[in-house]
Order: sequence, then structure tokens, then C-alpha cells
Amino acid sequence: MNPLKKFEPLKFISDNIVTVIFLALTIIAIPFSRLSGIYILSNLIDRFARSAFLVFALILPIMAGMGINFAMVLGATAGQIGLIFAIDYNVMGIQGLLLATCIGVPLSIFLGWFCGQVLNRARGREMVTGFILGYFMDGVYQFFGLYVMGWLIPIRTREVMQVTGSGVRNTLALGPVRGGLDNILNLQVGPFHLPLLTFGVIAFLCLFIIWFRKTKLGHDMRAIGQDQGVSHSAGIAVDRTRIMAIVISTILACIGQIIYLQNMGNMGTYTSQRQAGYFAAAAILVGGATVSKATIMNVFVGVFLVHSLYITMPIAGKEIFKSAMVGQYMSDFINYAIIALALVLHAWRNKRNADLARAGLRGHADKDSALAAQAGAVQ
Amino acid sequence: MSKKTLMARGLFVAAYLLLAIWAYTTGKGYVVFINNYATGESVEVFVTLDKASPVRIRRGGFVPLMVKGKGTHQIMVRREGAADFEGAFVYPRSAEALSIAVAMIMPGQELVVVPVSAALEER
Amino acid sequence: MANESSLLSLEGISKDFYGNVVLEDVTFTVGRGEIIGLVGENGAGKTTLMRILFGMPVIAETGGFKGRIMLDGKQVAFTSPFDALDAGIGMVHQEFSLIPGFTATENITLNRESMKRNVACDIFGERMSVLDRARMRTRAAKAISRLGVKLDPDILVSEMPVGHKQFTEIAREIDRSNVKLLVLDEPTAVLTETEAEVLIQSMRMLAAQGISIIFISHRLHEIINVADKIVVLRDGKAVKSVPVKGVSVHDIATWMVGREVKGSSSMLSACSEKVFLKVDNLWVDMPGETVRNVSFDVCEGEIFGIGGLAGQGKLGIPNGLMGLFPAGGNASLDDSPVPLNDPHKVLNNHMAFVSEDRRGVGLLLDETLEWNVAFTAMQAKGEHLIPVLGGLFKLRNERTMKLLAEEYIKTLEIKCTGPKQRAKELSGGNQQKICLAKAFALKPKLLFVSEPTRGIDVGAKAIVLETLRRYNKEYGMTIVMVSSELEELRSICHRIAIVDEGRIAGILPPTAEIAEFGLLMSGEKTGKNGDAA
Amino acid sequence: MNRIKAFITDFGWPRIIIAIFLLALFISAPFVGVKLDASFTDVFNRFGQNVIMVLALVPMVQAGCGLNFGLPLGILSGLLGSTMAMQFGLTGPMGFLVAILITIFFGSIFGLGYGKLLNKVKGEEMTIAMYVGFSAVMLFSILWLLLPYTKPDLVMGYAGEGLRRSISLEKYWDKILNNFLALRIGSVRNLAGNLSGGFIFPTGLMMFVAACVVFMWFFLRTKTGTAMTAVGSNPDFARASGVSVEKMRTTSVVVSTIIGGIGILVYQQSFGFVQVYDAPLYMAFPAVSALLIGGASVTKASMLNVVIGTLLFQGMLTMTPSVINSVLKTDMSEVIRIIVSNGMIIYALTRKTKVTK
Repeated sequence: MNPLKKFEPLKFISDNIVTVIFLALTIIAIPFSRLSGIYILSNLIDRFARSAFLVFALILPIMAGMGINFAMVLGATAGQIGLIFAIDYNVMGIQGLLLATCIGVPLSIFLGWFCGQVLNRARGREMVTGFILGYFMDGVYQFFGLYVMGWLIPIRTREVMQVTGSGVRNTLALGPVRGGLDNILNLQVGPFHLPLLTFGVIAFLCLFIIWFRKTKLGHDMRAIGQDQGVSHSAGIAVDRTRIMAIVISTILACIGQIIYLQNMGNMGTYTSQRQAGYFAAAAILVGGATVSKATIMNVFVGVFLVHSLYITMPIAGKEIFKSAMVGQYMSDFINYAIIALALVLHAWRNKRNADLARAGLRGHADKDSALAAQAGAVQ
Repeated sequence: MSKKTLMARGLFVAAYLLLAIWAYTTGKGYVVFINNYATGESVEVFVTLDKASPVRIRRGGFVPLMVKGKGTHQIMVRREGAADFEGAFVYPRSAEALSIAVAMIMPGQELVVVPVSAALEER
Repeated sequence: MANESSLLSLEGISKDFYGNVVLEDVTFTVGRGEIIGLVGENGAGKTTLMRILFGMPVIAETGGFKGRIMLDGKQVAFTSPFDALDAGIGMVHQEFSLIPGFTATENITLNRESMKRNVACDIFGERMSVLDRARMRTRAAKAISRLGVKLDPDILVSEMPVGHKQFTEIAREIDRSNVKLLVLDEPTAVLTETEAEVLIQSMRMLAAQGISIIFISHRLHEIINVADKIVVLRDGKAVKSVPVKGVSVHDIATWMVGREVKGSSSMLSACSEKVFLKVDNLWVDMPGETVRNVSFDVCEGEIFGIGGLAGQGKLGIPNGLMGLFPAGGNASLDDSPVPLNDPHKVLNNHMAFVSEDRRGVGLLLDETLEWNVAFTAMQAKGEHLIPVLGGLFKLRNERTMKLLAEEYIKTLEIKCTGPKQRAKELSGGNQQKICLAKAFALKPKLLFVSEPTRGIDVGAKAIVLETLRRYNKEYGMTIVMVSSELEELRSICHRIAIVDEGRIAGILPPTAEIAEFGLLMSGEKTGKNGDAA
Repeated sequence: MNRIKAFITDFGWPRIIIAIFLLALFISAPFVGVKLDASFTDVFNRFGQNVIMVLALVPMVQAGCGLNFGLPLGILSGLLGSTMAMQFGLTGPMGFLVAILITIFFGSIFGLGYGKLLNKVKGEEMTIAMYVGFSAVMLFSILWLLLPYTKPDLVMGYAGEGLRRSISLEKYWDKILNNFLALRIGSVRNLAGNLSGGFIFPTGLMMFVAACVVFMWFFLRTKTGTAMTAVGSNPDFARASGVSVEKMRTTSVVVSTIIGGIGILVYQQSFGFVQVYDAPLYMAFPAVSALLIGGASVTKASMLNVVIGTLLFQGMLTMTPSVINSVLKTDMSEVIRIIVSNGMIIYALTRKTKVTK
């Protein structure tokens, strides 16, 4: 905020320790993987286009002080339901994606509203509640996909139906809509594919977020994120605004998942949504966001870093330990561990800052002895 | 709620529905059966519909392909030892499925398409 | 009563909470551009009066109030603070109600931002409007200039000095287009003297612009300095409502606390001259009750009172000595040093504490009375345990715990269904007795009691005080009692120390003149016998 | 009438619905051709198999650390215990005992570190616990591949190194508790002369479970256990009474981790296999749901909650597939399990906690 503040490298590193650790891991992994820079870069571009949108879904709830919205899984689920219908109705290309979005968005609004209600009742533990809510949704979704589909809602296309003749199959080929977005306005520059329209959509989303922060609603979310009590006494409808943050997050997750899956070309009907949740949380935290602060930059940095590690680590692990499984587990481990580390560091830093703030208020005496006494008290 | 607000919201909902309807009608895929049934001189062919990637059909083979929407579509047939065929065909509004025989495709001639009865749609 | 020039008039305001009268027939008027100094001890009814004025829901929930409020000659009845704000009444609370990561501008215009509409508003509602930052900044600058202070509208609240936060709050209230009356609740409490001086200048400026102000403060010289009229509340009654001209600090202090002492020191046991507890240069970091530098001695067998206004640090003294908050300095009991910052050792050192925060610190609300009474003795002294396997494990002895609880239920006349009842089901007075029992169970030589009569009814108050007096007399227990109620301290203590701004302002005998206490409390005078006593 | 109402609000509708649902399953079982004796045998086995992991959650709930989603740490120490004992070639009771000892050793170490960590992050325990659990499981997945296990029973056949996904306990201590003094009631000797059908009561398993429950009951009654409960009930009160809140919280985490490790050993011997790699990833969730179904809240849990909860939850898991499948001809048990167990956790997280302030 203060432009006169000096740049202190050590402070910068300690403030962005999660990003720094991740960067270091990636730099170590690259030579071991023996992958060419061009291969890594072209893969990165592809993966960035595929998954950046998803991560943006997490920004607003963080801004509104609700932490990482692990319940974005609900939005991803809505997107998948939209896709199931698009495939079942045999709608192809960009139109298929639009139809999936048109079906998914109202569903996301409903799910987001429900989720917001639940999270408002679980103040102070939004993250764990959102997480479990994602699992709960898995059950509802499986009920829908396996029993409602093919019973109340007929399945028309054989490729969608399970071999047993009821419910949606576990892996759905998205052939008709594959590349529906990426392949329009595709530019080939040397070895790199540049899906310009997808980039355009992401750029548009960035602009939306920048604009949104300037609106009254965005401003209110920032206020609530910092102090719910003050916001409430100023007359801001706290609960409603929190629900809106979740609803928008859920909608973005829905669209993000559709973009992700059109690139992948097939979907694990009952598993893909959960991976979206894990990935997005890891990416935004690796990008340097905390539970209480996130920027567009965090998203970009995070997506690039996480994917560079995803690309290199399995192969590096295989090379180092001579075992493909090690590499695979290594990626998973780092994915979970980085979230744990980011959460721990954030909670720990909050506690330390609170202590330091108190130390400034100490009565008489010099600060050193006050701190020493406190250190004694802690032990 | 002011009249203007009401109208704006009405328009928004209408636009949303129209988008969905437009996506459904123009994006719906229809099946085209392309057969390469053996006739005297038939060989393996590669068929490209619209902008999709070429599909190989072996001699005597039979492949269902999808086209987006009814109306006019491009078709390209490439076969060994012969010039590429490029042409267009119209998917009739009334048809539920189409059948095209490679053997019937002759350079410089109108493409022959045969509507398939609904019963066959299930392949 | 409501004449042409008066903006607000309160007429015969009375309020009771379930029979407990807190306001009785309070009447006064506020003229346009007039500054009213409202003074009174803690619990005199200032807060309740302001709650009534602002239509806080808690008032309606507890049965409403009697009397009427006239604003601009019309009777008003607000049902929520937002109604009051709409009617042009603004309030600045003692605790800052600001968003730390927002700039002064953003805070001043919070939820009243200037906005520009756009298409999205028609579809998704007004909250899609974009903020008009330039206009917000102009408004903020204007509000600040009305205060006559220098304050950068773009600075973050978290980076402001305390004084500027206070100004930001006031600027927020006067940014409302229709503001007519400001209520400032202890605005100078957190300010340095120079900052307070600037604030007082601002108040004069606002008054000159026709804004009326109700100024609540315990710094009496400020009141005399700035107010046009002074209203003194005592025990829920407006005992004085006079123009400030010719009134002295001494007068106000007398009106504020002026009650006659009922109990007298003759009921007290004699205490020795031997110094039992010695406290030197104690500081305690207790949020809201910071103790900066306190020294005092307590004699053996004495009941030593500590009084003072809320937030000045009197509560910090026992909490710090008992190790509940970070503390430093020196303390010794019976010539052996008191270990600070270690509750366990302190409890083992013949000291016990009855906390002012009964529900937060004093009780295990969800557990039984047995647990509440015996727990501290079990953990600190290892009582009520049965060794199993040669002492490898120690199981709690439910039988002796029950006996202990029953004993105190009998001696302290605690009304309950039995030792198995849960603490939360008891009334406030009986809960307080449980807290006392918990402390007595430790058989302490020195007992700290903090606000022992807060929030309990009159009958229970008498029993609690009587119990303390009895334990002092019969067992020679030295007691340090911290209380906001001066009358109570004067009825029971041998000596009373008054704490102001984290320091001891003076130590007086209970028989001292009332005004003396008032002056010490208001920081108008530091006792001659202060720190040295 | 009022008492019934109070009981219902106290007990919570979800639990009553689940109990009624289970009762309905049992009543309807004979009509759809499900054998009750076999069902009861199953319910008891699965109860014993899972109850100790549920029990493991109690100390942390009591100490105010919330639901232990980090249970996988305890499970990992249990996995270390059993695999190491097997690697040493120990079988039968001896093997099981050594496995328990190794588990206790590793459980204490893991629990200590985990407890210290949780003390640093008060307020966000549950989310962090979950991710700490997840990452530990993945870290150990790597270790299972790299640790120098050599016994052919343990390692993957073709590579000769790295543990198998599931390791059979047949030659070691398969069903050592289940079969100990097991009682058969109403069994019929079939033509081949073997006993079949009827209700089998796993006496040894139940005795072990009872011992663990009694141990926990005792533990909560010790000075430490009492202090722990007070810390969970009101940390400020406990501190004012001279109890070190941090130490009590750490202790509760250590005890929880160790019991969790023993829990998985009991699970394995009943199940017959040791499952490594990502198998422990989600094991905390059914345990947490079972405890909550039993009537515990995020801040209070008792032995009764553990027993009732595990019976209800495992009963439901056993009975739903058999009964529902025979009625609907489709396997909805998985969906019901996910919805009920996670719904229960959400219910507990969103309910106003009972601690009065």
C-alpha cells in the first residue's frame, strides 16, 4: 500500500514462502525429468488454458472472508450435469458447451445458495464444512446420475448409459464437444498451440473480477471479509452478501469445469469434480494467496507452478526412484502437503501477528523485557 | 421494481432462454452413415465431414459419423490412386438419419444422400 | 419542556430489567448546537439511556421503556439503530467500529458509497453499481474538513494513529446529510492529551455548525471545558442538569458518587500492620484493562479494595497476579516471591481468585457443581484423587468431590437441586457462590475477588459480601476485592485504592470524603499517598 | 410429553430417523428373505471391527480439538505396526502383541508432532487435520514402496520390492480376536459335517473392545482426563485452575493417535488383510460419522455415543445392501452411506455447539 516501503528480500520470501518452496521443488524436478523446455512450455500453455478459469472461482469467497471455498465442487458437479445432458441430447461443438452452461448455471445458483445457507450456519468453520459439503454432494450426485437418470429422466443416447442399462456410465467420452472452445480461433506458433478464444474467455473473466471489485457488491464483500461485525452495524446485509459470494463462486466453478472437460475430452462422471476442487485449492495457495487474501496474480502464478510440477514430478520421481508409482504418489503428496502447509503457515502467522500487536500495547517497561516475559509465559 | 428493471430482467431471461434454444437447435448432432460397401474397384477411403479429422473406412466397411445441425455440410473423400473428392450435401429437414455410399460418389456429379428410416437410427 | 430551540428532549425515561430499575424518570433537553456533558459512574445508566435513544432491539426485548423521546418537537420511537441514524442521530462508540484494511474514505462512506449505475443494475440489482471513488473522496475530505483536522483520506485505518481513527469515526457520522445530533461515548478515553485537545476543538466546531452533541466522558475537566450543560446520572436518576457555568470538577465528582456509606469500618476485623502481599511495578497486558505500573501493599488480614472506572486497569491487577495474562514486575507474598505468568504455581502458593468473568473463566457451565467446586483443588493441589496401581494413575474421587460440593452448598446456602446439577442452570447469585466455593476449597491465605456482585440481585449481593466478611473475620483470610461499585468497597474494605489509566491514583480509607474518590477516578488528582502507600 | 420433546431436541432428528430406518430394515429383513442370524453376525463383526477407531476420536473431542480428521496418522502407525511385525516373521498372538507395541511407539511420535502442530493453529484444526492426514497418507504411500520390506508375503511379486496393495493376514493373525472363544448359536451341521448358519458371537473381539472402552472410561476419569474434559469445556477455566491447556491438547492428540492405530490393527485382523497406499485416505470419515450419529457433538462425546453410534452406523451399512437390494434390485447402499455419513457431519458442524458462553 505504501509506495515508499522498501523492498526487503527476506520479508518477501517469508511472506511468499509457499510459492518459494514450490518454485524450488519445480526447479529441482525439471532437470531430473529430462523434459525439454519446449515440451514443458507447450504443455503448460495447454494446461493453463484448460484450468485457469476453475481457480478464479476461489477468489470471491476468499475476499468475503469465507476462506477457500472447498464447496466449489458443487459448481463443478453442476457443470458436469450440464455436459451429461449436452452429450445425451447430442449437441455438438461450442453449442454443446453453451447448452451445458445454460443447464449448469441455474443449477449452480441453486446449489450455491444452498451451500451459502449451510456455511452461514457454520461460521468460523466454513472451510471444513465446505469440504464435507463437497462429499455430501457426491452422494446426491451419484444418486442423480445412477438412479434418477434413466428412471425419472430418460437417457437417450447409448454412449451415456451404463452397460447395465441404467444410470450414467462412469467414464463419459465427450467427443462431440471436445475442443468445442479450444478449436475455434486456434493459433499455431511454432511448436505451441494457442487457443485464442479460451484465452479470451479467461481475459474476460479477469476483467470481470477487476470490475466486480469496484462494484458496491464487491466492495461490501471486502468489508465483510475484514470485519463482519462492523459491516453489519453499518447496515450491510452480511449473510446475503456471503451467500452471493458463494453463488458466484459456484457459477464460475461450473463454467470452469466445462472449459476444463472440453479440453480433456472425457470425464470421470463421478470423480472429475472432486479433482477440480483439490487442484484449484492447491493452485491458488501455491500462487501465494492466503485464506484471507487472493489476487488475480496469485491465480496465474499458482496455475503455472502447480502444472509445471504436475508435468515434471511424476517423471522426475520415476527417474530418481526408478518407480513410476513413486512419482505419481509424489504429486499427490505435494498437492495435499502444500495445502496443509499453506493453511498451517497462515494460521500460525495470524497468531504471531496478534501476539506482536499485543506486545506493542505492553504497559511500562521496555518491549524487550515484555517479550521475554511473554516467551516465559508461553513455555 | 421499476418498469425499466422489469423489462431488463425480462429481456435477460428471454436472451438466456434464446441462447439455450439456439445452442440446442444449431448444435444438435445428426448421424450420417457412410458405407464403403464393396463394389468392383472400391478401396480403402478417408472421409472428412466438415472440419472434423479424417476417418478411415476400410473396404466393405461402414461408419456412423456426426454432423452438427441440419443444412449444408462439406464432405471430402480421399482414396488411393484417385483425385480427392470435395463436395457438399444438404441434410434434409425431414430426415432423422442419412446414408451416403462412397461407391456412389463420382467426381463432377451430384452427391446422393438417402434418408434412413427412424428405426435404423439406433444403429 | 420542549421549547422552540430544543432539538431533542427526553421526558420521564424509566427502564427496568425484570424489576431491576436502571433508569428512573430521566428528563433533560438538548438544544440545537448545544454540547451536553453526560457523566456518571459505571452502571449509572448512561449506556441504557443511549440504547433507548437508539432504539436498540434489546430494549424492546426486555419490555420496552416508559416516558417519551421528542426529536424536533415530534415524538419518535425507533425500532432499530438504523431508524435513529435515518432521523439524524449519530453515535461514536468507545470501541472503534472501523474496517482496518479500508482507507479513511472507504470507512467514512461505508455502506453509503457514491455510486454510478450501469446496465447490470437493472438486471442484478443496485449493488452492481460501480463505486464513484472521486465523489467518495470529496465527501470524505469535506467531512474531515468540518472537523477541522488534518487527515489523509487515502490512508489505511490500520496505519493510522489512534486519534485519527477516532476522527474517522466521527467523520463517518457527520458525513450523513441530515446529521443533527452526535453521541460521543468516551471518545477521549483512548487519546493522548494533545489528541483529546484537538478533538475538543472539533466538537466546538461542530457545535458552531449547529450539530448538537451528547458527550459522555469521565474526564471531568474536559466536560467543563467543552460542554454547555451538564447532566449527572446516578443510580438511574438524573441528579443534576445544570449549565456548566460556575460548576467545578469537585462539584461534579460529588454529584457523581454522592451517597452515604451504610456499612462502617467498625464491622471490620482488626488487621495487623504486617505487610502480607507486596506488589512492585506490576504491569499486565490484559486487553481493555492494561495495567502499566502499579505498586501497593496489603496487610495480613486486611480487606483491600481496588476501585476505578471500567477500562482503567483495575481488573488487570488480579488477573495479572494470578497468571492469566502476561505480566511483569515484582510481587511477594509473605516475603516469598509470587511466580508470575504461571497459574499453577500461584494456586499452590496459597492464593485464589474469583474472576469477574463468571461465565467465561469462573465456571464450567456444562459440568456439574461437584466439578466446578472441586476441579481447581484437584488440579492445583492434587486433592480428591484416588491413586490406582501404586499411584501410576490417579482417578478422581467422586465421593469426596460430592462431599465437598455438599459442604459448600450448605455453608453458602446455594440454591440448587444437588451437587449433580449443571452450573449453567443456576441463577447468577448462586453461580457466584459456586465461584467463591471453588476458591475457598483451595484454602487460600490470600483471596482475590473481582467484581463479586456484578449482575446478581440485591439479596445475593448481601450474602456474597457477608460471606467475604465472615471468611476474613473467622479465618483471617486476606482479601483483595476489585469492584466498580465504590459504595460496596467502602462498606467492606479497610483501605481502597483507585486505579486510573493503569496506575494507582491514590489509596484512601473508606471514610474519606466522597468527592476525593470521584476526583481520583476522573484522573483529576493523583493521590499524595499514591504509589508510596 | 415435554420430556419426550426435550429428549428429541437433545438427541436430534437425524439420529432418530437413522434409528427408525435401521429398525425398519431389521423388521423387514425376514420378509424379503434376508436371514436375521447372519445379519446379526455381520453387524457384530463390523461393530467390533470399527468401534475402536470411533473410540479414538473421543479424547480430542473432549479436549476441544474438534473431530479428528487426522485419524489417518494413527492408522499409519498401525500399518507400520502390523507390517513390521510381519516382516519380523512374528505370527499369532505374539505377532499381534508386537504389532500393538510398535503401533504405540509410532503413534506416540506421530501424535506428539501432530499435537504440537494443532496447538499452533487453534481455530482451523479440522481443515488442517484433514490435509495433514491426506498428505501423511500420500507420503507413506511413497514409503511403502521404498522401505526395505523383504518378506515375500508382503512385497509385490514381480518386482520383489514395495508392499502389495493388500497383504493377507492368513498366515499371521487373521481373526485372532474374532475367533477367540467365539460362540455359535443356532448353527446347523450340514451334510459335510461343518457348522453353518446361525449367529456367531465374536467373544474375543468383544472382550478386546470392552477392554478398550473401559480403558478410555478410566482414562477420562483420571486427573489428566478430567483436566482434558475441562479444557474442552472451557479452556479459560482450566487455565485459571492451573492446567496447561496446550499440554492437555497434545496429550489428547497422542492418545487419539495411539488408539486409532490399535483400531486399525483390530480392523485388519477382522478383515483379514492389511491395506496400504491410499486405503487409509478416507478412513476418518466413517468413524467421525459414527461418533456423531451416536449423539456426540463437536465438543462432547461419551462412551455411550461411541457404542450406539457405531452400532447404528455399521448396522445401517450392513443391512442396507442386503435389504434394499432385495427390494429394489439395485445397490443403493453406497449412495445412502455417502449421504448419511457426510450429512451427519454437516449437521454437527452447523448445529450450535452445546458449550454455553
